Amino acid sequence: MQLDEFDHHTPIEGTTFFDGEMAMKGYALNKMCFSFNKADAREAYLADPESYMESFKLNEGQKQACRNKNVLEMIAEGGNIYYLAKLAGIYKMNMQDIGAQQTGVSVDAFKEKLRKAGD
Amino acid sequence: MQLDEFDHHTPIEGTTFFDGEMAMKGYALNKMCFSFNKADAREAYLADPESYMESFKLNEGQKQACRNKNVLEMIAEGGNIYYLAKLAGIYKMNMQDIGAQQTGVSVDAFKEKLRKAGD
Amino acid sequence: MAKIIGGLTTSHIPAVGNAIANELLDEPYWKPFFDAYPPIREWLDKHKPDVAINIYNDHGLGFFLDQMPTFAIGAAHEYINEDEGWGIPVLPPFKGDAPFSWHIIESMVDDEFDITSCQELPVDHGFTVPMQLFWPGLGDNPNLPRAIPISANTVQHPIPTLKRALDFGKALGKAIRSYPEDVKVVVLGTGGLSHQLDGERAGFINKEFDQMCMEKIVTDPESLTKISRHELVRQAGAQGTEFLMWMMMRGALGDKVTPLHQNYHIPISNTGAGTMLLECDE
Amino acid sequence: MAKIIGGLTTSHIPAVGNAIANELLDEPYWKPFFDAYPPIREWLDKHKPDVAINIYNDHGLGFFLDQMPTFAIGAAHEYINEDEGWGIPVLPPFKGDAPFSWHIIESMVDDEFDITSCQELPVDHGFTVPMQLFWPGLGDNPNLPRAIPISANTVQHPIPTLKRALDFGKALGKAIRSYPEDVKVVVLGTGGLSHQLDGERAGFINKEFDQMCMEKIVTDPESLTKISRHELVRQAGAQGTEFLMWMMMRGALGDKVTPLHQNYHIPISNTGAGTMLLECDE
Ligand SMILES: [Fe+3]
Ligand SMILES: [Fe+3]
Repeated sequence: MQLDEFDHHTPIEGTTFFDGEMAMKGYALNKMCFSFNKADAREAYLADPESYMESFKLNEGQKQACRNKNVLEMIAEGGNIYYLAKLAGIYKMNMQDIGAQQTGVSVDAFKEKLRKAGD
Repeated sequence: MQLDEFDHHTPIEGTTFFDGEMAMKGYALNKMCFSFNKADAREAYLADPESYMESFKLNEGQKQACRNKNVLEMIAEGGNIYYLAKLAGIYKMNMQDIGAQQTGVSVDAFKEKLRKAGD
Repeated sequence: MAKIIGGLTTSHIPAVGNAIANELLDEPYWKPFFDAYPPIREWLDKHKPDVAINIYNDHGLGFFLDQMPTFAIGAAHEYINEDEGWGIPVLPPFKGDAPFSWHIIESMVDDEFDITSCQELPVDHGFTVPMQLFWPGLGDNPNLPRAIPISANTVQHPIPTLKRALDFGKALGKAIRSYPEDVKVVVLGTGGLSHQLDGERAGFINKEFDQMCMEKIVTDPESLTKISRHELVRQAGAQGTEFLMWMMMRGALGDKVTPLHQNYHIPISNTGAGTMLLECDE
Repeated sequence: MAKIIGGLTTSHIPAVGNAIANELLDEPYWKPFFDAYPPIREWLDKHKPDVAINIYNDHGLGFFLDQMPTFAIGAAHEYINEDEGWGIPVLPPFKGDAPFSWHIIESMVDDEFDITSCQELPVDHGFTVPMQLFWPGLGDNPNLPRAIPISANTVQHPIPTLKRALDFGKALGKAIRSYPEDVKVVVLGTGGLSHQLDGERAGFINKEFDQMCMEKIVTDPESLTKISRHELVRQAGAQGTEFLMWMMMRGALGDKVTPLHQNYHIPISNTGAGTMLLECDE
């Protein structure tokens, strides 16, 4: 691999840059997810997700993405994966579970894809 | 005034640099004073200064400086004037009151000194 | 493209906020200070800037020593003011311009400034008093621009050097001028001039140094970068380090500026109060 | 005077923290990863550094998007770990070296790095997992050094450029070497290598790119500064931007280093895991 091979401009498929635009869009959603560092916040969300989401002023798209537990939708709504991981953790989903969901394959198939990257 | 007249090294009398060393020393005191941005914190302090100071783990020198309402002592204990001003505000002391106290003159004399700087 | 039409400087002393709240503008103590502002407001009413980049230093409302940034830039849709603890009235929120903020942050991080980006930033008197002085009535003033707060650390040493402050301004100017929207911008440098609030030297004011700064900031800001931070404390007082905000403002304006108006008055509260309107040459 | 004896790199994946907590070190999945560490520990046991400068990226525990610094340096006497929300056990506090932190901050602000100084900084797995890997047992390990956390923003674009990261390291190295105390220092660059957690490209790993980075970081780190941040995301994955921490570490080590040990293993969790011990040449 040569360093001068690099193409610096074309879009990267399947990848959303979490930049200022996304940071503005997802602020409420990410702030809610950041709150899940605390155990009592996680419990409050599980006990009543609707009122918890409302207390952080999520918009309807963000709420629906959370109801659907759909990570790609959350990302489209401005979610940042580091904060979303804390919401996923509430449902005991780890990074392979999230990866499988986003790529539309089984968790075993996702793990096999990761393993194959080492061949 | 010429820019090359400047002496960059000698100490400045009557002046404490609030640097890392002072910031470490005064952290608890400044954190307590920062809390006084909130009205209920100010009320809690006035109602029971000793237990309020204890809750921020002030050391004995810091506590005594606060009991004495003595700004120079607070500065020696690591207090930063921007945060200390919030404590002084609780006692309705303004910047001229604080200046007079620190320089050991009456408030009127302190104001006259300020006015004279314009001559 | 965005255009910088000029720079404004002013002290931002809390007592001024109280004097405005208590309508003391024509009292003998206050008149020589407030009289500096109507000519600047006339210029603002004529040119109607869309955005004010308000460079100030937080005094313990927006940041604490737990996590103290050197340079912070607001990136919010609005900025709230809050109780600062000693009785200055709390003002309604200020409208921001978050997309413009992000453009500035992108450009300045590209240019190797290590920005703290703030999607929430409670703004204190350092920001609010200048807004009140230049746009009286605030929300009731039809000319009130959108605002972007930029705060530099002068609370705790090490503070930025005068050179870094001027260079920050230059990079800020480049960032503003590369914004593709047609917005007219004024840059505010607030704080100072000489004052010292703490220690046995409290009440120190240095008229000669302030006047030198007001002259050089127009004609030769580079020469001021020779002043060390230690020497700035000696000459301007411990809180006179707020002059860094003026350096940041000045850097953004470009090489040539025309001083259309200026005033210097001692004392307001414990401070030498400097006010300037610098118009950018085409 | 303080002396930098070497640099360590490692991934800091949360799953590793869980594997340590659950004692899975000899399981077939984990063994090829954990086997990389004993030779490095032998070197650490022999040289006994006094201080570990731990360069990591916070993932949403120490900072939030409300006020997100580009470069933050811990300046506390101790650093607490806290619940991160998904079950990794909380560890006891880590002892800091606040006077050394302040020396570094002073020196780096002098050198025009716009540091956010942190007298309180809860440290997440990015900091704690490497400490566990290099000093197992932590507080029960007699060789556990004092630690200074340094966090760079990789959460939100704009992140620092690879050049700024390397330059940060160079200024950090200068700061460390100018500290008058006789302390032996190791610098940790944690995170990476290639991985992407989010989007339809989740699970992306790039072995060829990682191996190139592991080679060039030793022999020619300057060449890596040609990689744009956009291209880093393409080649290393959206979270592979953590390679910036390796650049910061490398800059501190000086021109010549000898790689005494290295390992590369795919996958740990979703990541290509790189481990290196680089000794500083005299
Ligand atoms: Fe001020
Ligand atoms: Fe990470």
